[in-house]
Amino acid sequence: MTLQARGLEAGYGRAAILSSIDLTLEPGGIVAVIGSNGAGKSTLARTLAGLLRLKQGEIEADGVLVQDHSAERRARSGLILVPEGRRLFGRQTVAENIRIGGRAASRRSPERARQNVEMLLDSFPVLRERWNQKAGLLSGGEQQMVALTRAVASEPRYLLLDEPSLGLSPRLTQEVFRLVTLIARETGAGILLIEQMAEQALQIADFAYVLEQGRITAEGPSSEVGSSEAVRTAYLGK
Amino acid sequence: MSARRLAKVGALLLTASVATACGSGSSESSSSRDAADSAVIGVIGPKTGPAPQFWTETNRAIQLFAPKIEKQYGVHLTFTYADDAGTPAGASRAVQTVLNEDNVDAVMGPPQSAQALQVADVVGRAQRPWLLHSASNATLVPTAGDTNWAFRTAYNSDDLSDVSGQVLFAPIDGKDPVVGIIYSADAFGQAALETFKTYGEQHGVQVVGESMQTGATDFNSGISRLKAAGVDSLFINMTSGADIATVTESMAVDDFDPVRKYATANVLADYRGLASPSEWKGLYFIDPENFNGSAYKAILSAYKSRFGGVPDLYTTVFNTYAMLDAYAQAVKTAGSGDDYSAVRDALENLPAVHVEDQSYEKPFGPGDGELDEPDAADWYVMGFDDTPQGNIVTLGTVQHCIDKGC
Amino acid sequence: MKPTNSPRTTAQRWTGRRPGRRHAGLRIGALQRDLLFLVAAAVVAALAILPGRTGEGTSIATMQLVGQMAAMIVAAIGLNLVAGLTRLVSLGQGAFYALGAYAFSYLLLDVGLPALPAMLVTVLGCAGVGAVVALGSLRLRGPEFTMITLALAVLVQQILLRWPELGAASGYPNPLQHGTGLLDPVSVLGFEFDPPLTGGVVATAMVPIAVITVVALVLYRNLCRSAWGRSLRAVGESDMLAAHLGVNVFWRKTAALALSSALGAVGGIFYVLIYAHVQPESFDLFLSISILLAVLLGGGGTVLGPVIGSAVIVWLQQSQVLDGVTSFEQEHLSSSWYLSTPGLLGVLLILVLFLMPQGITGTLAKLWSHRAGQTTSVETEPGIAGGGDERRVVRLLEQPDQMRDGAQALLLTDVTKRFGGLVAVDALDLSVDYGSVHAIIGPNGAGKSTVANLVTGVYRPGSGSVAFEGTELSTRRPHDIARLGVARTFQTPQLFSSETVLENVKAGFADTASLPWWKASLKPPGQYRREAELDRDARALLARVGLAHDERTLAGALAYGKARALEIARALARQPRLLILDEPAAGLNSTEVAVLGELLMELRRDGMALVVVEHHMDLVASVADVVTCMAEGRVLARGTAAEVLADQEVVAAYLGRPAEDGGETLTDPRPAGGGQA
Amino acid sequence: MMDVVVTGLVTGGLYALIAQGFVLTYITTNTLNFAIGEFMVVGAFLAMFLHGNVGLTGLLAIAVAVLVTGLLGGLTYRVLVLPFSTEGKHDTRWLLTTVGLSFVIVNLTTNAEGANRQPLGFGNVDSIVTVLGERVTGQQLLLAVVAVVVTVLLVVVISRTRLGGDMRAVSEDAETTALMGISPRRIGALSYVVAMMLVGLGGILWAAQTGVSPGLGPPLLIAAFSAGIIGGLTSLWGPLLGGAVYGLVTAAVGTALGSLWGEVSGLLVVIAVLIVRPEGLLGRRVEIKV
Repeated sequence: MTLQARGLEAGYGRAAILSSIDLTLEPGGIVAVIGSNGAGKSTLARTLAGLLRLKQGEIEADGVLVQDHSAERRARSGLILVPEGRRLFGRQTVAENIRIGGRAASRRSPERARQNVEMLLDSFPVLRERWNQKAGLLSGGEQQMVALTRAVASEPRYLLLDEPSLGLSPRLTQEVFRLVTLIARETGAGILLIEQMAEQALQIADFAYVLEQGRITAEGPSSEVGSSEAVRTAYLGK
Repeated sequence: MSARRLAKVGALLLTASVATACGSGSSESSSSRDAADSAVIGVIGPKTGPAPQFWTETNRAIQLFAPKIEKQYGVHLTFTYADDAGTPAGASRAVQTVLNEDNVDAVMGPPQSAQALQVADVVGRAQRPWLLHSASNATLVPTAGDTNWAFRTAYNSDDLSDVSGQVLFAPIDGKDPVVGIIYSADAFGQAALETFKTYGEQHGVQVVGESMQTGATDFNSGISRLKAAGVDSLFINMTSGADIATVTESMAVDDFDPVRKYATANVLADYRGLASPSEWKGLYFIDPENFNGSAYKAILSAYKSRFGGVPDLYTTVFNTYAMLDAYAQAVKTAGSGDDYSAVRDALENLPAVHVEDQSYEKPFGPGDGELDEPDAADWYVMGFDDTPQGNIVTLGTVQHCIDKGC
Repeated sequence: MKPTNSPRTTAQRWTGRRPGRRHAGLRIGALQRDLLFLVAAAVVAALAILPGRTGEGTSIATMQLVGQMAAMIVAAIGLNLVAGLTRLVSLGQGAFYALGAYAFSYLLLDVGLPALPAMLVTVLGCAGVGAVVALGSLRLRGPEFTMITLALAVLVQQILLRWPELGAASGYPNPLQHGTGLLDPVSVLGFEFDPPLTGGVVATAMVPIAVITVVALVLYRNLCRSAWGRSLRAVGESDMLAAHLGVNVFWRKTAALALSSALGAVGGIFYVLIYAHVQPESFDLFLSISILLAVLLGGGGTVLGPVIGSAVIVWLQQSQVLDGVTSFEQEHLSSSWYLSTPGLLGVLLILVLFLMPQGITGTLAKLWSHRAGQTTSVETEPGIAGGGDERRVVRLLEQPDQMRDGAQALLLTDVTKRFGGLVAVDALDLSVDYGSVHAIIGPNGAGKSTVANLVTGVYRPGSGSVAFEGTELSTRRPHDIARLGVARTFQTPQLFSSETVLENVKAGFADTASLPWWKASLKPPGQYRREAELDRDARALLARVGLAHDERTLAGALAYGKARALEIARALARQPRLLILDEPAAGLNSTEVAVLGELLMELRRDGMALVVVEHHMDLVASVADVVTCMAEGRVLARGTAAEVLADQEVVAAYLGRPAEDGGETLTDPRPAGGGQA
Repeated sequence: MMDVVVTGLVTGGLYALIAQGFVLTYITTNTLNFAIGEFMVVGAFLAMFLHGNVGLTGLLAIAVAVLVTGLLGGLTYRVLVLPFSTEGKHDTRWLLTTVGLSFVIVNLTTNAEGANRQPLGFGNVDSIVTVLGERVTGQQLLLAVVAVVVTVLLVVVISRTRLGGDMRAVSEDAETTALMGISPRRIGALSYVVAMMLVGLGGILWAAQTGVSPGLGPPLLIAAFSAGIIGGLTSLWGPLLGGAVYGLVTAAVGTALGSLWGEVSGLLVVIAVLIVRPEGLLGRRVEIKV
């Protein structure tokens, strides 16, 4: 029972942005994909979620090849992406956003999804206060909270988070990451944390991949990756 | 691909297309023209376009009556058809095709004024008989004059206005009426308005005109304007019966019920199916022929047994018959269709044209290409009875209605 | 990219040398091609009207067909300027065709103008109407523009149907008002041009129709293939891109629509010359759609596509060739449920969009380039793209005084930009000197690209000043700023993907913005020289960025690294003094990055001021004189690359070191609205 | 004066109902069906056939015809709109394919049924009703009432139901909606079905009064299109307002200057709205991101 990508190649137009990507994600674990701007992180997230057709390779979720499935079908089977920039429905309320997130879970385990949402709301009561506000009017941190809660409402088996720290202060980033840990623990979903903030991401991840120029240049347990030169090189040059 | 190559390909394609276009005519006829007493008629009509019923009725009338007339006069008539697509350019193209490629001896149609207008000069210059079997505008499509080659078996707009004017402009309760005219926004309708206006000026009668777009969803604003102007004598000169239904519907809505309501025989197409008896109560229409007369009865029953149902355009069928009869006689007299001026002279001097048991003595003459004369005593006023299907009833001649009221 | 090893001396030797007779061969080549086109067009036109030379009756229908083709061709090439090149899909071309036809007839008969002035007034008048329509509608794009032109087409027909002075439904002229249904033959200098209406009369009107069509085609072709045409393609690609090439997008679109309308009017004039009479029902929406269909079928945006499309469409409509299909349907499918010509044209429209989205010529061209693309060798004119030449272009031709090394090029003072509640750039100070590279680094969302957009005029700063060589930029628009000498590349390369690499670079030259349309279409001898220069300079630029062997490739087929290189070459074409590169190394492999680095160093040596928004630290470390690290819109650190990369705060921001206490939290509920991004 | 207001508003109801067919699809898919007039024709012919030839009762014939028209709308979306709207907001190929479809339908129905108007044979409220002291036909009033009811229903459904939430989500951000397990294509197809059902219903009720013909579409296409643009294609209330404005302007100008200038004035209003406020009176301005 894993999410596996084998030999992925993807990109826009003729250009390949990703090539020969292999990665594995298991339920309950947090796997970080780190890399600098432009390394192809978002392309990877979009390819896995089905927003971008891959040129080559396979994606297998729980033993089913899903690379030909549409994004909505993958979502309904529990492969959930929180896209870069959160992409909330800004004209709808927080409640509506979370409710619509539940649509992906409606055929599997809506009840469990509801419980998990309650659990998150208990930990972050600020969202209950914003419950009937338009999501577009919330602050960046609050929006990220809503996006994560919305994802949990989808009862993810595999949760892809594309740069949840984007545009957030380090302090808020830390909170978001705490929430990610909580989600992993409580929902049992496998979380692929695609991040630029390497050190913080590595702190909560079990395993990590380093993405550079569309290829995986290093991988291993996050503690090892974090202390390796590979990371500093990828980010700060030699 | 370099521009040079593109240019070459373009040139090739262009040449090819031009070449093919030159080669493809529309000739649907390939008759032997050698036989004496034979003629080729080029029929132009809107096969495609917004009013294909003109095309249909013309063709049906030809199918129905041509064999009989050929036999009757011992002439051989060949028909070649060209589609004017309901546009002036289409008519221009069609007339060129029949004149030059099919080399016809006579042109029949186009039936609609706008198209006829575009080709009038061309047919005139070609000096071949032009057979107009459909109501058209006398000024735009004239049949008189020294170089006249046109002959019309339908009424023209001037005659229609003349006769209808005699009824509509007649005093109501001893006072001059306010005359209203609702006309189609086309060449025929506009000419009708002009004639009425002139007529009104001559007689000191107020004339109010409102035009209506074919297929308009309602005519409420036009009706309120007519009502506001105090119109009590109304003429509805529309090409489509469906549009007349829209007019009478709006009249009902606006509670506008003038003392006189007249229309043309176009009211027979579609109108009764779309309006209700209450709307056609008191609505009369004018035509040179009596639709309850024996000639019409014979034509309609022949039409019915061949095609099932009545024609959309009664008059087109009737007038096509009359035209075929006239032309066949002229060809017979001239000996052959390709002696154009002999045929023309023969047409001008025909002793009589027959439609079934009805005849028109000396219908045409030099400078007179009109079968119908604007004589109120010869035209009929008809209406519908109260039954849901609205049977046609003949109220009498126009003169009768002027004298005694209808 | 290929590093250059050519010694500086070669470059200087080249700089002093003006192109002279050496390029005569090239110039004649272009001239020959143009002459060939002229001759070919003239021959086709002559052949087309040849059947009418005797005035025989049988030729009249053909002459009308040819005339209608000509009318459709000029209207369609006009529409192509708007719908094909500028990609503003207009359903209003029929309106200008109608206006042209009516205006010309009215001026001839009612106003009594002689033919030539009447023609001139008609064309100018319609161009004016087109410009007015443009002024009102150019804010609209996509479907909205189509809708307003659709409304215009319907409106014009409705008005013509009703206007009493123009005969309304009786047409113009009509016997009722004018005593005749046909206009007199048009006469110029005593020579009468008879329409193809009467057998036995030679349709001399076909001669001016043919001549004008050929002239219009030649001028139009020149225009399309000129820098002016390139500017329209740029607008079609994106307004933003065109503006960054210095093109005043608004006026360029207005001019395109005016020209297009003028050509539409010429189509209408042809109609009058052929039929000598106009009727409103000839100019219905179907006409507008047919013209657009002609453009699409032939290939929108290509030079000859609309010509071929028009010929095919008119032929299909007017000859009875589709009747065969109809009778086939009637015999084999259904005698009542069948399609005739109008319906079949509807099917054709759908099929073209489905099967040949690039039209006949586009599809042929694609097949051609597919077949020939791999084997095409680069035709290098001797001495043009040789090793040493490339430097001549990279080195600025003249160095303005203000460009001495070390002088300040760009100065941002206290610049702040907010988007809603988000502060993207916060009180930023930044200065860039000539002969230096200023790198801006920082994590995603730090505001780096916003800086690039503020300098190039995409955004206006909320407060603060942006000055280039002392000129305030904050109130200027992108095309203005580009003309001052600022060029840029984009985060994702914006290229004309269906054009060749060479054409892409040529779009970068200042001519794209500055060449007037009349000069472009008349193409005086100087233009041949200029085009040859552009070709040569563009090739040199391509050689410089390592694309010498790709000049015939379609830009859309380039690999990512090459696409970036091409974009840089295009940005350099204008010889900017300040160049802003937005993530130039993204997607490049390490060899390519190294070559890019060398290129940047050379530009720097040439005295250019460079701003590089980058995340590739190797590149930054090797080229940047000054590095500014931004985070959350503010400057985190500034200094040399070594200093900045060693800065602990920078390292933390990059790697995401866990934060200290303080700032907003989400666990403690606070009043609504207190939160901050 | 009052009669102009009443007639204008009542005729505006028909335009509003058809314009709703534009708005529904525009909200969810950013596309319009330019063959909308021909879908009215299809609906009306189907109803006539089902009633006259198959022998269904009036209401049943209407229901089936409306449903089939809706399904044809869904098919149109799948085959002629979806594949031609893949290149972002500036992709206008769908406009041309639907225009092509309208040619096909007009031609096909003209060839098969002739250009004449045929009575539908049922469904006409054949009476004159007095509203605010002014007389209007029962059928037009019915259409106006249906337009209002349909609009209210749509607003309720879209703001209150789960499906409505999905539709709003798709209209805001189709891609993200897909990430929620909702198929934007299915929502798009559904909105085409519903939209063309409304159009079919409008076509049938209208044809019941004026008769069925292939030429039924164009006059109403222009009016409905105008109503949609004036009201704003992104607002469900837009058609009602746009229909009312268009109906009032054409009625008022028609009464003042003659009915033929009415339509011209309506088109001038459309052009003015597109120039001054392209999103329409009630529409939402779409921000352009760089």
